[in-house]
Amino acid sequence: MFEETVEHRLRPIAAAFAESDLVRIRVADDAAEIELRRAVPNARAVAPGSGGEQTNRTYDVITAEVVGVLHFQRPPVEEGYSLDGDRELAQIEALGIRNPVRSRGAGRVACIYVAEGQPVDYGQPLFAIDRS
Amino acid sequence: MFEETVEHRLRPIAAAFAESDLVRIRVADDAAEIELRRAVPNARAVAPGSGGEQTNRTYDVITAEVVGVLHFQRPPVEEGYSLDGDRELAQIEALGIRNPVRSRGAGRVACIYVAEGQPVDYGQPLFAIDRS
Amino acid sequence: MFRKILIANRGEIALRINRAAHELGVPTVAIFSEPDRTSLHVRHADEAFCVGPGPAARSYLNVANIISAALICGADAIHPGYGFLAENARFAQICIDHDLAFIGPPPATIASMGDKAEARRKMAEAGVPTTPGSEILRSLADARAAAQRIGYPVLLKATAGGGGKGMRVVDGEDDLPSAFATAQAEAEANFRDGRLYLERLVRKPRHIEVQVLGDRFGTIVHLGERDCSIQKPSHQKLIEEAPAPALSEPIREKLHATALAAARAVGYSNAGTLEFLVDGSEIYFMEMNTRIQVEHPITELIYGVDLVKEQIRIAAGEHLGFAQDDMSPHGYAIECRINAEDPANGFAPSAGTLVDVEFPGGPGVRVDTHIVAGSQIPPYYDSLLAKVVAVGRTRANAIARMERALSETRIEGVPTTIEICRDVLRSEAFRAGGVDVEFLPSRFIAARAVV
Amino acid sequence: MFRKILIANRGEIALRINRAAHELGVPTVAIFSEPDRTSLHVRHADEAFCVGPGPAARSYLNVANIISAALICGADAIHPGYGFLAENARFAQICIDHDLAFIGPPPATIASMGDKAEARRKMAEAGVPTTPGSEILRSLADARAAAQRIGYPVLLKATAGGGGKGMRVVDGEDDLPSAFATAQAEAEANFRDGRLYLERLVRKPRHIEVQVLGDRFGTIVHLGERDCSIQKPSHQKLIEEAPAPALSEPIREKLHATALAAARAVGYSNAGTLEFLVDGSEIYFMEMNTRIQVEHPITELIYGVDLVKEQIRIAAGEHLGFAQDDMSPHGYAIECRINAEDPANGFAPSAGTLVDVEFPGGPGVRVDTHIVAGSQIPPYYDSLLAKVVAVGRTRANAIARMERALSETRIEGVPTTIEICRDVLRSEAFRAGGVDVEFLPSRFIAARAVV
Repeated sequence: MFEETVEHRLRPIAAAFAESDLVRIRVADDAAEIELRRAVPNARAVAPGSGGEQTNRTYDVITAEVVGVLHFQRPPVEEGYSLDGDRELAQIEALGIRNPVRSRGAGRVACIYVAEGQPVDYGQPLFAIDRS
Repeated sequence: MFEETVEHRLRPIAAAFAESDLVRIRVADDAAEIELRRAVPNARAVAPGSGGEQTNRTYDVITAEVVGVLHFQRPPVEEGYSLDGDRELAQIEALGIRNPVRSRGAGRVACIYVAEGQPVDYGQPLFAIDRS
Repeated sequence: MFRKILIANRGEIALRINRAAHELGVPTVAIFSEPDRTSLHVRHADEAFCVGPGPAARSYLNVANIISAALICGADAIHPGYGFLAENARFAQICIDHDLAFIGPPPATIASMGDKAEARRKMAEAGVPTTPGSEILRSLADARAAAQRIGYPVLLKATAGGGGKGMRVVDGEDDLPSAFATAQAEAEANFRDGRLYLERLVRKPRHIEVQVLGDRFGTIVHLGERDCSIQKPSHQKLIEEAPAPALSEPIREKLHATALAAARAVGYSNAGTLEFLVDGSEIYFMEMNTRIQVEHPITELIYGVDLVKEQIRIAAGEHLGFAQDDMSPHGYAIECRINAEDPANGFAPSAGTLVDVEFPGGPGVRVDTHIVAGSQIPPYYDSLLAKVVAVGRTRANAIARMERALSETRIEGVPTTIEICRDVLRSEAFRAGGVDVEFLPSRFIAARAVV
Repeated sequence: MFRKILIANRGEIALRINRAAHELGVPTVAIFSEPDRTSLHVRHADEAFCVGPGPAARSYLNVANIISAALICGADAIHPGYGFLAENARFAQICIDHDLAFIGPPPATIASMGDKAEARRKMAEAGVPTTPGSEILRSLADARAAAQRIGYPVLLKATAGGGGKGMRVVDGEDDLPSAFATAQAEAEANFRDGRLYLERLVRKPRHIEVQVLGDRFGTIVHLGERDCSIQKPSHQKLIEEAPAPALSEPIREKLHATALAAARAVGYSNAGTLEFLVDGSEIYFMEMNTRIQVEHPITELIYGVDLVKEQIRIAAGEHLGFAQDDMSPHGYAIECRINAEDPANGFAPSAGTLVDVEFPGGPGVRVDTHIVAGSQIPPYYDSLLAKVVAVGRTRANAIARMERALSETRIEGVPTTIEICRDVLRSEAFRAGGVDVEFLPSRFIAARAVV
């Protein structure tokens, strides 16, 4: 169970984390909670580039821009789902306003880090999109 | 002047310090004041052994066993002086008692770190004796 | 009492509020910007929400994210600390609109004291002495007439102002037109409100302020005065002390009585501070700060009161637990602000990583800080690193203790104000007591002139 | 005032004395053993002398090197702190013989209070209640007769004793012979003085002590009591508080009056503490400590007095600067001793390197410590790492503040007493106040029995 979590969920996030300028990434679900931290922020911003060492894939992590409660777009996307362009994946509800979360282009939904109705804060990873 | 101090006075003390279990050595005279510090005490005690890197000599540093005021034995030894055995080199006067400081064997007086009438504390280097 | 308090601030004051809440048994929620993620104020809180990136406008001033965080985590109160949103009446109203208690006075009080011209008018009505001045000036001609009546030198001020912006000293009528134009432009640019008014300039005043505390049932007490005359050339406070030294008892009592009358006149509740200029035996109301002050610890030490806990209790609808007669000061307290600033370079703030940090301890010393060895000082915020406070039975004791405390303080990695504070403490004039706000700038400029 | 003070101690108390001296403007000289070379007490002092290797007998108890250091550097006074040479009458006399002021009472006072049987006799003469007991026992027969008269259970004690050595509880006559033999042997081995005496055993007393301060001109004041009933199974104190909770005013006043009478009877000068057992409404003199106590900060906080400065002033021949009527306590203070000890393993002391150290700050918290991150804890000395002290307006405030302070305290690298202190603070019995000396041992043993 834990191995599966690491294999399935941690690899894309770790690859994306290495490329990002984030200092911390938290991933939590029923199975496990994983947190990656960086002592000093990486100068490189989230951008397409070299993938993780083992997967050779390129991930973009879509993070929350506002503090609020996450609601998936209906019907909800699932992991593995292919996006043919910029799509609205979810909304973050804050102070009664639903702020759209978009995929920022085509790709495969490699990982969903959040659950319906979950509170999210600024910069929190929501989706990993495989652009390769 | 400063180069001379380093060459003449610092080399033997640095070599001995590397071999010793001291954490700090202070050497002061009119020309200069030099302090060597070690973050973690060396496990090896003062003992004959490999010399300094450049000199290939072996030094023993004679340190003060009591807190007091140093008085040289009359006539005072000088640097370069050869000792044919265990000799009294000085006394440390404390509470009216003169505690002898001995060379602990034969050798050449490589360095004198103290001046007549100088206060010394426990473990303070007094003489470096070249045993080679 | 509240279920949970969100602390809408960072740095030492966020820790200060966290401590008060925890001592009251109330869980806390921190907010933080991305560069503050590993800051002590985040670690000390029970929960924490990232509300934005480094720049304050997008994080600590991000009202939507802050309110949203409070609602999500089930907080029922927000403490704004000082700075950021602390004196923003609109923010206070938004809190209330979302059923969040704002730990401070009502929005209307914040608004009326935030408008300097309105605050002066209200105070004058309540019989509080203000420097002779004008109403809002409608034109340069208006300004010329008012200045004539008041007498030069005058101070041209933005009614929405603060921090010296939109403020000009005018020595004579010739300088008025250009001063009027630039002050108006500055006020317009900084506060989106170009309205100006005039005051008579008081030369070399002392800055003495009075702490007040009022509950929601009309009980208001004062907790004595603080002398904040040691100010940087920018008029920001550097060293404060309580009680004020070299002050006659009649003036001290006048300050206290005036502050109480002023607070009562505006029906004040929660903690507030009335700032006065003291010029010989004259006192003039300057402004009222409707929040906790940076320098509140010196009052806490000599009155044995926890002002932040009192703020929370009052906001939770409790009665003040003491009356004026219960409160009397014991001893003397001094605060030195340790800022990441270079006094030799116009107190320019600096950012960087602190490689070594040691703070003083032992008797009569209090330290409020958010830094530890390894802390990163981001470039976005206030440069305050720590407040070192010393208390003693006498003023001489307190000064000796502060000198001892500063000698134990070590911050390596950025220039700090430690040494200039030590210089001030060592000076004859400070030791004698009663210096004015020009003391540090003139000493400072004099010292540089010699070099 | 003195020219220079040599501080014949290490750890937090050496820093404490250094602070007092510096606040009085007096330069200081530290002594240190080789493993303490980089310790904070060395860095804070103006000068420092290494007086020997790690073992205390060759360094901090090395009288010749200490006196020699004092003479060489031109010190004219020695502060012994607590422990080490603090209650060594011979050392005090040697100081005086070398024209060094000993900061403490005269050697004769130290000697007479150090001899427990003599101290009891002197106190009894002065009308101070002591537990029913015997004079020095010349034989087992003597002991048997005395025990019969006093009534079992009795406590067999070494007159030269301390720290529980040479002490035995004797429940009945059958146990007396073996107890007498072992206690005598232990006393002989530890103190080179096998003389014993008997006292009635008081079961489950509270340990309450009274601070006194006397100058050389006969003025003696008390500074209230401290409740030190939270003790480890070894009877070493862990948590202290002042004033004592759940104590009736008549008993409190009796303690104060008795302590004053006792101190006056022996013509006491400098700081001292009279320890009492309190059993219901009965109080019994236990012993007098002729030095500063570890737990002195709680008295300082509620009386606003600097006891170590007063010690120095008194030794320098100054008059006490206050009278009994000037001194009244404000608020409540609690001290927790943070030791490098493992409570789960019989409070076994531990040595090692501290990898992470964080202490609390903010309002009402005082920390006395000599440790920082990276400090080495040598195996030779007392295991005290830090004293965390909290003060509040009420006892509940002080407890809440202490809980908050301990939650901010982090020491990684050795086991500590932080968590057991938090357990005590959380307990109903402690919160109610007035627990006896068996509280922690019984709670502790009970907790382990469950596991």
